[in-house]
Amino acid sequence: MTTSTFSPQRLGTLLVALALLLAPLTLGGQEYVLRVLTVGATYAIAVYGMNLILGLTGQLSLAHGGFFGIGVYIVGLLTTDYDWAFWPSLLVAVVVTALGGFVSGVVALRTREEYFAIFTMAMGFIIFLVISRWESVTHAHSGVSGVKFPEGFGLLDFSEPIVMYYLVLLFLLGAAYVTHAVRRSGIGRTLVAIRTSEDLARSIGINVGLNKQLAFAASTTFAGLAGGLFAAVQGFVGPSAASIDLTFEMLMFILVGGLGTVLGPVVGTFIVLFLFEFFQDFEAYRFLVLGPIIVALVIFAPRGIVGYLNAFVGKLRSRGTGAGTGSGGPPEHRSSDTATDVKETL
Amino acid sequence: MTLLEVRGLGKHFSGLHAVDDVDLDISAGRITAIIGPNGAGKSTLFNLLAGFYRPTSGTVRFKDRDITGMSPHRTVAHGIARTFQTTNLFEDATVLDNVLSGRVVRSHSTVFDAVLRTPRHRREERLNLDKAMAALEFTGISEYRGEIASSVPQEVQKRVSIALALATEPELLLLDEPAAGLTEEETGGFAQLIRDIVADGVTVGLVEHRMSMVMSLADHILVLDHGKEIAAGTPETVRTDPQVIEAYLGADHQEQEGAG
Amino acid sequence: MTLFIQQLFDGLALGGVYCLAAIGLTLIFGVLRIPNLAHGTLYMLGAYVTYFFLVTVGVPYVAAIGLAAVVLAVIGVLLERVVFHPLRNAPHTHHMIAAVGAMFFFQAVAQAIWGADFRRMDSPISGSVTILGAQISWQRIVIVVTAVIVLGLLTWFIKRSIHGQTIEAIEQDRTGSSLVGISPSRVSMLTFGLAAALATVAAGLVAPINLLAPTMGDALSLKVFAIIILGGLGSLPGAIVGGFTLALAEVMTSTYVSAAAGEGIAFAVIVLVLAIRPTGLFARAVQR
Amino acid sequence: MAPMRIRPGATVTAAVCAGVLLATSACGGGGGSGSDTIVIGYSGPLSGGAAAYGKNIQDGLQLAIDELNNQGVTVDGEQYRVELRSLDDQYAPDAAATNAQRLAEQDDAAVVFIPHAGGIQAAQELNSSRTEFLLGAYSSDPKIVEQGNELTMMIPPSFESYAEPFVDKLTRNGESRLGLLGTASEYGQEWTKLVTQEWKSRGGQVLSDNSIDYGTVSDFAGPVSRTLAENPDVIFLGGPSQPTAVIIEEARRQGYEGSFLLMDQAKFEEMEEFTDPKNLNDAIGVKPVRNYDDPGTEDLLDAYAEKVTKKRPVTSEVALNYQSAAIVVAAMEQAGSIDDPTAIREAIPDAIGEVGEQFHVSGFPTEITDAGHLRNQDLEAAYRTPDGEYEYLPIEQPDE
Repeated sequence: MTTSTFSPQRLGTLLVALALLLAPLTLGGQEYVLRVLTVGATYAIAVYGMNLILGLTGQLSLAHGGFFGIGVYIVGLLTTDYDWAFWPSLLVAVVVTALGGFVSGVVALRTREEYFAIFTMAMGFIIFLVISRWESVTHAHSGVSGVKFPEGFGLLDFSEPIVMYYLVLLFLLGAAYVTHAVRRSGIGRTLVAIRTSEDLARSIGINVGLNKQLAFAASTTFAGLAGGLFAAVQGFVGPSAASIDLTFEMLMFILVGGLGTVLGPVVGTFIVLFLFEFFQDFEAYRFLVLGPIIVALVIFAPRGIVGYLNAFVGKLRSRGTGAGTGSGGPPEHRSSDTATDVKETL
Repeated sequence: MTLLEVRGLGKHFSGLHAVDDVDLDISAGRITAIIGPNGAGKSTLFNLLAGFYRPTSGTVRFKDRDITGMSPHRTVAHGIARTFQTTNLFEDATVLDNVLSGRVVRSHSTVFDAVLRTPRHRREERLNLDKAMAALEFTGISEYRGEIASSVPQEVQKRVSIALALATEPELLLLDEPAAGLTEEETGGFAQLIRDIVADGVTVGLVEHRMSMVMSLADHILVLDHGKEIAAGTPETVRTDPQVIEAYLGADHQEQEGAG
Repeated sequence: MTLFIQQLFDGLALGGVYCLAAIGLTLIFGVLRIPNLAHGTLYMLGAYVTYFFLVTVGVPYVAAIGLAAVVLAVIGVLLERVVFHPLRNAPHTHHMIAAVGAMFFFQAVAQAIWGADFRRMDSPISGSVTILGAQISWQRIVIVVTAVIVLGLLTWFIKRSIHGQTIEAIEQDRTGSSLVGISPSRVSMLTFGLAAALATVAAGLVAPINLLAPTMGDALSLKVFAIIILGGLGSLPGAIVGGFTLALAEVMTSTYVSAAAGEGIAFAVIVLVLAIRPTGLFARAVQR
Repeated sequence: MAPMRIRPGATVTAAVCAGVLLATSACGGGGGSGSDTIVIGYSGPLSGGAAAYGKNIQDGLQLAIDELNNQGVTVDGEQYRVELRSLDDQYAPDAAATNAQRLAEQDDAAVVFIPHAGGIQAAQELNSSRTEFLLGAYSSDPKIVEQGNELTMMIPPSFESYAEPFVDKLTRNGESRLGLLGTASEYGQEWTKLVTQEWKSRGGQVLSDNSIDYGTVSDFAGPVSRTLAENPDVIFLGGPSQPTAVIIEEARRQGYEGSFLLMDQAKFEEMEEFTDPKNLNDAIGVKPVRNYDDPGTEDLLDAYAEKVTKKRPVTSEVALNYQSAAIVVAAMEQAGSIDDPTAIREAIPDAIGEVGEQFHVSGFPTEITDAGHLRNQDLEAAYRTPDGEYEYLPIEQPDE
């Protein structure tokens, strides 16, 4: 193994963490930016979940927004209609989305590739329909208002946006660390083996079905956790928090950041959200620009920003040391890998 | 001692008898080869043994345990490893990472161990690395460990797939045409590698086209044609069996040698 | 009984529209393995371009649909060239996101040109006929008849003409057909052009009984996926059977169960079918 | 990708990340406007399914602001220009809240208009405790002023005030069977509930609920024939005007001769453009803006035709927001402050009387309740008779 005690990876992670930790201090009371950061951080947690199932295991789940919505609504409804405290509600959200993911995975993972994507898309849509139509429980389109802040037990006041930000950030760092730990361990090798070739994975003794199911459950758990936090950040939630559009937004975040990488989800989420906010000035016309940007990113930077940079620096290093350390990025994208190779030599 | 015992094994694909009523004993510490013309059902037989296909009839016993129809991840855990006819690797990973993947089946640490970096996890990761390096050295490719699997020469790739299979610590290693597409010289190297594997205590099952290699390596040969056993025995008996000459060596001899 | 007849005809008309839209998608998905989420926006653009020719330029209804189909075929080819061709070796994840990007773009274009407000497109076919006590508008009859004719022509095209056979060949065996000299690239363009044109015909037919809006294709997108899953990817007869089945199921569920159930039926169908048969009903042997 | 390889690109990544974060924070510093500008914020659906609705409100606000600038705005002795800053939220509550906060902080908007109940409620979570701004709430859902938010100004009449007079009017001849064919939106569902209650309280029979999502249904004939199969005397329906008009036309085509009870989202003047107006006979709904003879009505109609479009009529969405933008600015003048939301809110009762006549276009508010609801005591509904004439009937508004 090539991990050394001091690696650029550690330095990089440290810098990202520092940037996120210090960002609010540079804002000088700009709560709007803090809000964008906080909301972005909750999304990023969910995107880490998507990274587990899509980036590492190679299964495109489009039910992700739906599970996020389940988390949102469990915390939203329990803390309002049932007057529960936040923390137990969040726990319920995590447990329900974990079990829900595991159980629905039994059926969902019988399908493969595009079928899995479409199956989960339908699942996500059904979740959305239930949330937006089951009036007696979810209040349908009226939404849920007055979601509680987390209890600080006299130590912390989570109604302060900055405190809430650090709470979400803590979970986000946790999600990133779990991704890092998983990737580095045998579990990560298992998942990547499944992504690369299910047959080969089977032949070296990997229980493909069970591992896919566990990865799916882990991904929905992240989504549920993120949803629960999102509900508290927003205070008011409506059915759009479970919509299929949200799934596609998250997919965009992770593709821009870099599939399967440790920093991709957080980098992608913040960059795309930043673009969204930036292009707000164009109002209805912003999608005239954003649409082509998305297409261009997918075509020209299919490994995402982090994946691309990794490959680039990896190449420089291997040229320096002679020993190839290789690169990250999704393995399937042969032709444009060659294209990036060409670009990198320039 | 019989390591693997196959009785009356059959597999039908919509009316086609790919494997039909095959008996086979693989003895521990020996090399058992399965030969036959194209489409004789050799690879199907391997797939049945390793659990990739569920047999439609018959039994497979491994170390006196019934493993008929057991799924691959369990047969591997029990100690059967296999390689594929077309070299099958995690192409975008390094050679070392490929071989490390083979350690998954022998690992016990959970995701929590990984996240918490428990001593067990660290111990196991160290052990896995040692075993993987050992497998690389054993197959003679440790200098390629840092390279991307798809970028190393074909012979090395074939050795990687064997190292990967060895990393799962098998008792029985099923090699599906390990030398296909190699030069005469390289084939010699592979024959030696297979002998080393057996010397190291691993039993080998071999599907191979190249008669010279089979005849020099195998202790026991099973000849299949159209899914059925037509002969079995030592290389000497098989070589002289008229049915074998008829079905295989005779009709196809030239083509086989030419293609090889 | 009258209600049933009424719903039956409505269901058939809806089925005709679904079929025309679904066939394009099933060709794209079946031939090129691209789950084209932007298909609904092609349908939407088709409606607007038809509207442009009919109302703004003032050509007759049928000619307007025809001209729009040609325009959309060109847009379809461009979409293939600019977006999907560069991604031809990428995994379906990338296709889906690229399709979403294209969807955003097309919707913004439609809104920029025609505005966000609803438009109404009148067809020259008006009035209705009474069948067994049910009032059936001529437009719906035209939809069903046109759908049948177009589907017939298409089947003929695929079976008889060289281009069509090419599509079928590629669909069945991608590597094999590239060996015998069929250019996958040309077939991709052809498929996209054809799919966009078919979606336009569907949109041109349905627009007079509904309204035009930049988001009119959104709901359709998901439903046609349900149809092609039901019918089996890449299967023409499957898309036709699936289209009519789903339309009738939708209409009948909302009539006899509830409107909300009718809306969800498409998704319930996807989940159920795939839960039982992970590769869809009527799926061919999966090549892998 | 190998799971266990070190990733040297992370350094560069980190740099990019940090850059992005800095850029994000930097964009916080931008925006805003010169000190002689009053920014009115607006977050509404400018793209997506509800874009036409969002655009109408934007137009109303913009026309008012143009007119205000024409006349000149003076607050505390200083001359100001008024400017509208719009952001798109695609009808999503969380986006609306984010937008509202951005408008309040970056553009120093003391007033932010939001035209949907979800967004309004999400913004209410903010404007009381965190970022202060007065919320111009364009939603006829009374819930938005029931939660005691002190910085909310509810613009349209509560839809609850319509149900009783509407049902009254349409049950005069003993009609007893009500068909339900509303839109399946948040608002449509609330309306359906309300009308159902009202109808039942008079002993009428409410038939099965055929609510459909007006935006996604491809063919309205099915739901219409289902509704007609039960022989209703009155059909409740309504959503955006255009699909509503198509549904009405379909019902008439299938031979329906009864009355229509229209929810307030559907506007007669818009529906007339979409279907033969004869189809709309025997229906009750909100009064068309052009039928008001308030002092400013004509001018607004002209300005709209000139600056926005001649193809569409002015609806109450345009008119009511036109009025309320003027009220808000008048309140700033009264309060002598352009940036204190509380002072502006407190000045509204006085400001209402001070707004120039040209801003009186469609039942200009005569009061604002303590809860923050702008109301006109002489609110009227319109009944389109079987002969196609409009009759107006007074609407009594419940106490709040």
